[in-house]
Amino acid sequence: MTALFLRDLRLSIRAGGGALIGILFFLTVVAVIPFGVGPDLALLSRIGPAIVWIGALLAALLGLDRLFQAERDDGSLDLMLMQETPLVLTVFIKCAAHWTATSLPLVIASPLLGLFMNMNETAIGATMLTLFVGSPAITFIGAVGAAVAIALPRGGLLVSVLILPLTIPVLIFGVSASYAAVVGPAPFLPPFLILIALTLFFAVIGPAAAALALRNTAD
Amino acid sequence: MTALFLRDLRLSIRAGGGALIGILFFLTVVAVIPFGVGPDLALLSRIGPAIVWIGALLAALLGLDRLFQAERDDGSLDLMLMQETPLVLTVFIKCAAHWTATSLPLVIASPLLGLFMNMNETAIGATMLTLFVGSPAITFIGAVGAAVAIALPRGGLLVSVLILPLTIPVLIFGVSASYAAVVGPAPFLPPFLILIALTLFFAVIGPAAAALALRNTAD
Amino acid sequence: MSSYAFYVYGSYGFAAVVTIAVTLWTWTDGRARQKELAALEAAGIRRRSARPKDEE
Amino acid sequence: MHLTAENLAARRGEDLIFVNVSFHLQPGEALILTGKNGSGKSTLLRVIAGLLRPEKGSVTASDSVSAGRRPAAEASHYLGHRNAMKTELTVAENLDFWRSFLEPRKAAGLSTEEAAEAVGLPGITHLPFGYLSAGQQRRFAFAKLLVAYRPVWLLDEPTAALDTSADRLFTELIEAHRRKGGIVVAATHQPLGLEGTRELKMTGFAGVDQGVWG
Amino acid sequence: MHLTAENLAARRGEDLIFVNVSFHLQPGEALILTGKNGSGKSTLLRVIAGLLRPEKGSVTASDSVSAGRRPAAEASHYLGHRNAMKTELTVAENLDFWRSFLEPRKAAGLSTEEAAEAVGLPGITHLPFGYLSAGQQRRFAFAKLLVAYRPVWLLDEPTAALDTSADRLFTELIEAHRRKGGIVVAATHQPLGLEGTRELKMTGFAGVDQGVWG
Amino acid sequence: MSETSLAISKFSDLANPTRFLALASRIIPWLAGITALCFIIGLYLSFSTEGDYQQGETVRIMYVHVPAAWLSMMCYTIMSISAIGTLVWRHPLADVSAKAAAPLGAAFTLLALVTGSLWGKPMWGTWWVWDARLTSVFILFLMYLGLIALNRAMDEPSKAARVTAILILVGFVNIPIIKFSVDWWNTLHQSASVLRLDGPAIDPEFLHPLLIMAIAFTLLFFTLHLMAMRNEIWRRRIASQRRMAARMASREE
Ligand code: HEM
Ligand SMILES: Nc1ncnc2c1ncn2[C@@H]1O[C@H](COP(=O)(O)OP(=O)(O)OP(=O)(O)O)[C@@H](O)[C@H]1O
Ligand SMILES: Nc1ncnc2c1ncn2[C@@H]1O[C@H](COP(=O)(O)OP(=O)(O)OP(=O)(O)O)[C@@H](O)[C@H]1O
Ligand SMILES: [Mg+2]
Ligand SMILES: [Mg+2]
Repeated sequence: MTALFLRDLRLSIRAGGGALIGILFFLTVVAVIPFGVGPDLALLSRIGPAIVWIGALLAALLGLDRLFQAERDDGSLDLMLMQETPLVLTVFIKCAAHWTATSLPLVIASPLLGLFMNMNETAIGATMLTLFVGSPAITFIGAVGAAVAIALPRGGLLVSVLILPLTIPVLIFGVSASYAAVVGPAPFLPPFLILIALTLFFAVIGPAAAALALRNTAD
Repeated sequence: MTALFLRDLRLSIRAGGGALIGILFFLTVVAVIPFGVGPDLALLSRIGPAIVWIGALLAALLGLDRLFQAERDDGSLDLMLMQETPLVLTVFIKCAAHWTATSLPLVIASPLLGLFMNMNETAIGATMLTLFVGSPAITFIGAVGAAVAIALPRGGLLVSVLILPLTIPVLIFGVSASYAAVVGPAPFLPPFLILIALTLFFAVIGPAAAALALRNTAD
Repeated sequence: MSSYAFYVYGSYGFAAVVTIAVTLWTWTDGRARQKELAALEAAGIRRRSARPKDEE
Repeated sequence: MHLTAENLAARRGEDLIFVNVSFHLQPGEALILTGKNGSGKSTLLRVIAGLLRPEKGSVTASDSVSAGRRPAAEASHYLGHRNAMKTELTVAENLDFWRSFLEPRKAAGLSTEEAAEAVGLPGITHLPFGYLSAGQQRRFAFAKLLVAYRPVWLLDEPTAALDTSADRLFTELIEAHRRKGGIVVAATHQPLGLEGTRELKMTGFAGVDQGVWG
Repeated sequence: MHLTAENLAARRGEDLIFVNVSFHLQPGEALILTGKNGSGKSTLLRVIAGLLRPEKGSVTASDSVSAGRRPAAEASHYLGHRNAMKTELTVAENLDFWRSFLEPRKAAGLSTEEAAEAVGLPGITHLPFGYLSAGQQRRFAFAKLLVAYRPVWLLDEPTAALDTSADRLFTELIEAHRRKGGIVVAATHQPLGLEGTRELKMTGFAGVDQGVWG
Repeated sequence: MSETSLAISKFSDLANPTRFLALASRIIPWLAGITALCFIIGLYLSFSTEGDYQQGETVRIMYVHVPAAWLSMMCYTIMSISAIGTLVWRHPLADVSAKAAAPLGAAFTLLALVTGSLWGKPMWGTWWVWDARLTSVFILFLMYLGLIALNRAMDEPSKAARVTAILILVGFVNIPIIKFSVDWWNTLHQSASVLRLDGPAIDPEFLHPLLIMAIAFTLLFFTLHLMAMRNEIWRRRIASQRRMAARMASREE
């Protein structure tokens, strides 16, 4: 299984440039918002965590639809389906590799963006922490969409449509935990714990549903 | 050439619903935003044009990288390269089809989103107009990236580094033209004209560069 | 009713339009399918189970 | 290893492709699937590999006639039309990955270099897979079967794109596998030159099934 | 139509694959490329098709020996390892597209249904290309050559994945093309059964070229 | 193995399409009749009762809005149950049920959204706010549309049904979010006053027309659902017979 993890990581580093696309898209989003909001620094720092979260969410969508499609196209998926190792585990590892290659860099880059958005240290720390904890959930949800996408002639947008609504709870609790850490009065811990719970929940549900979809779309 | 345009259009529509999916995707993105930034209508209407533009950028990017990759993978690209018809034209048509299938529906749907974001009529009109004029530039820039991506088997990184920064001027002038139309004091016309100039510029440069890259990929 | 009439009648009106549209659509769809089935029947294509025994 | 298919039927789209296919393969036996294009050879192989759900029937593998049965997929290697190798990675990386993925406990498989030698292409495993010619790619796809041991080999036109020397090489590799008690099911249009094989001729299209809707 | 190659040399990666390949093909002639896997058959075909830049030399096509020469690519059909068909579209849509793309003026090509009949698969052009078996896909990829007329056919293992009846069919189609004055260059591992062909045996690896650095 | 297949065959015997069609054609007229009756009573009641002292005449919007909102959620629940039927028992009628319910669900959700907006303008002074309840219903609407599109995007019905079923089930997380959004986030929207554990906290004056209208809408849903299922079965039967005919024609040549 480590072999799979390493291979996927290597593939995204070598061919995809996934991480960089994500980060650049992330930067683009963050660069454009101030033009919308105007130079109002207070406002910027207020909506900062939300923008960072939305950027991360959208960036994660880029390339996610090819997660299984590429494996299908070259026949690797067939071999993976035949194994004794539970398919759920394979999917889980692939998600983990994808997260490491695309979302983890975003998490690491987020303090930089926080500085752009004029956020203070607590806010930056809180955003980074919530992003770190919450972003895997997005990948796991996306995996379901990616698995469904291989049954479609062209996945792309439709998959994102189906997936985005499911990520909303993650977004809500991620953002509200970040806010709670900064402005209060609501405590930070409850939404943060819910966020962890969501990630754990989707870490189970996502790969299971994706595995189910992969089994049912094979032809 | 109409044949190519129609085929590409048909391919994107085969995903089911085609244009509708694009709109649905856009709607979903926009519906997700308030969950992040909160239900503050004044704020929403302020960041509205920026959100609409970011949504359009995302929709254009999703799937753009496969523009030529898919043709290469199944061998169609070889046949296209062999033709007497100038390759630039072929690339241009492919871009046009991609724009028609993914960005045009967004342009048409943008007033609806404007309503959701509580934007006023001027803002909606301005956003729609700038989107209509500016979004082709994104596609043309993306085409260069898509072509370079297949030229360099491991060039994924380079593509994103090249492409996304190039789209930022388009985004910035698009968004600032929209704002100029609404809040002033800056006039609407200068950024709008620059936007038109950008689109025309990239409509020439993009396909030419992409064709050049494609010629040099072949292996 | 007065000033709110628009909203009240508007919602009832919209509800009527939507429900009637959906009902009509379902119904016409059904009629079209039945016609197609009848046409197939007329063309001599019948269901296995509906075929007379001696044909089998 | 015994491979048993009972009463298999499979459907592609709405058509039944074959019905009532049964066979029992003893250790060392080979079954060659022949038939016209579109007659269902690949379909049958995919059913055996567990990649397509059969409409009826089942395929099982067991260590001996009496032993417990398990799905054939887990005991099988499948070499399909597509090579299941990543063009961006080198041959060695590809093979290493499949070795550890297919056989986490590192048991009976050859090393990457040995496998490359066995398919007649030593010394180029450092090249990216995408840089190879069609026949070289096919050979390394075959090398995948050697780096991890599986008793059953399911081969879909293994010799497509191969030159004659490679044809012979493959035949020998398959024969060696059979001598060790392995089972081979292969779909092919050209005689593989194997000895003592059984043949199953696919005919394609076994009728439209009205299914539950009729 | 005459096809002339002069002093061709090509490089793959850093290695020279062949040097000094010259030939001249008259109308109706066929050139068969043979050689081991990786010997450069596909490379030569891609050079002729203009898809790879030759290291040295040139390939040209001309209507008569004296007439103006033009790049061979524009006068050629290329059937590579990949089929150049979209799996999402139906066969008819694919063929119609290639017809109007390759021959905007709608001249000498067959209609889609005629082409399907010529490759022995009439009546299934309404199916999505992805639903076909490997051999059926290959046949329709060949049908592409029939829907638009090009005097030169460059075929890379045209008969891979084909059954014997389709093999014969293809041979006849190629012969018919030659009788009409067409030229065929084909790379293959199996004898195609064509008559009066010339053969070019590729040997692969013509030396590492020191290039400008040497 | 043999036991389960026996059970499945019995189960499908109970509800095979042909029997379903016979049953449906017997039930549908009755159901339609009762639905019409309920609507007549409900509409009469909803226009004859008193207005609310606070909300005035606009309270009458409740009698359409609330049933539509309930149905939008119930419809999704029915689709989820069908999805389980598809995945666990692979029952063809479950495929048909989920497919037939999606457009109806979309219609009722649209109804809830529009009537809600029409109620919101006089009550809150705006057509639309991005509060949790409203947005989650909007998301439900988008999900219905997405699922319809997804099902259409694949042309093999049984595969389409299985794939869609998985997403239906995953998307079910939205339903509790809609239901409890008013409790989890303080929003403009009313919190539950009918469907609560400690009994309805609403004046019987409004409760009666509301309940009758709810029953009417539910019956309407079931009538339409049965009809749509019947249509879908016919559609598949036609497709299968056409294919049969095409095959037979090509055989005779
Ligand atoms: C577009 C806007 C609206 C949407 C999407 C919406 C959605 C919903 C939903 C989904 C329910 C069912 C909740 C449940 O069963 O727990 C509901 C119930 C209800 N809604 Fe709305 N609503 C909207 C606007 C309004 C407005 C403006 C009002 C009145 C001021 C209103 C009053 C109610 C009431 C009284 C209930 C019944 C609650 C109960 O008794 O359980 N809604 N709405
Ligand atoms: N993209 C590439 N980059 C670098 N080297 C390549 C590339 N493609 C092929 N080669 C090398 O060029 C040589 C010739 O390959 P080519 O595809 O022409 O062989 P071939 O004669 O067609 O073989 P086959 O019978 O297997 O199809 C091979 O040794 C191969 O490794
Ligand atoms: N995904 C699919 N959906 C629907 N029908 C399919 C699909 N794949 C194959 N078929 C049909 O099933 C039949 C059997 O195909 P199969 O691939 O098993 O043939 P084959 O014997 O392997 O042929 P070949 O020798 O050409 O490889 C063909 O008629 C084909 O059209
Ligand atoms: Mg096959
Ligand atoms: Mg070759």
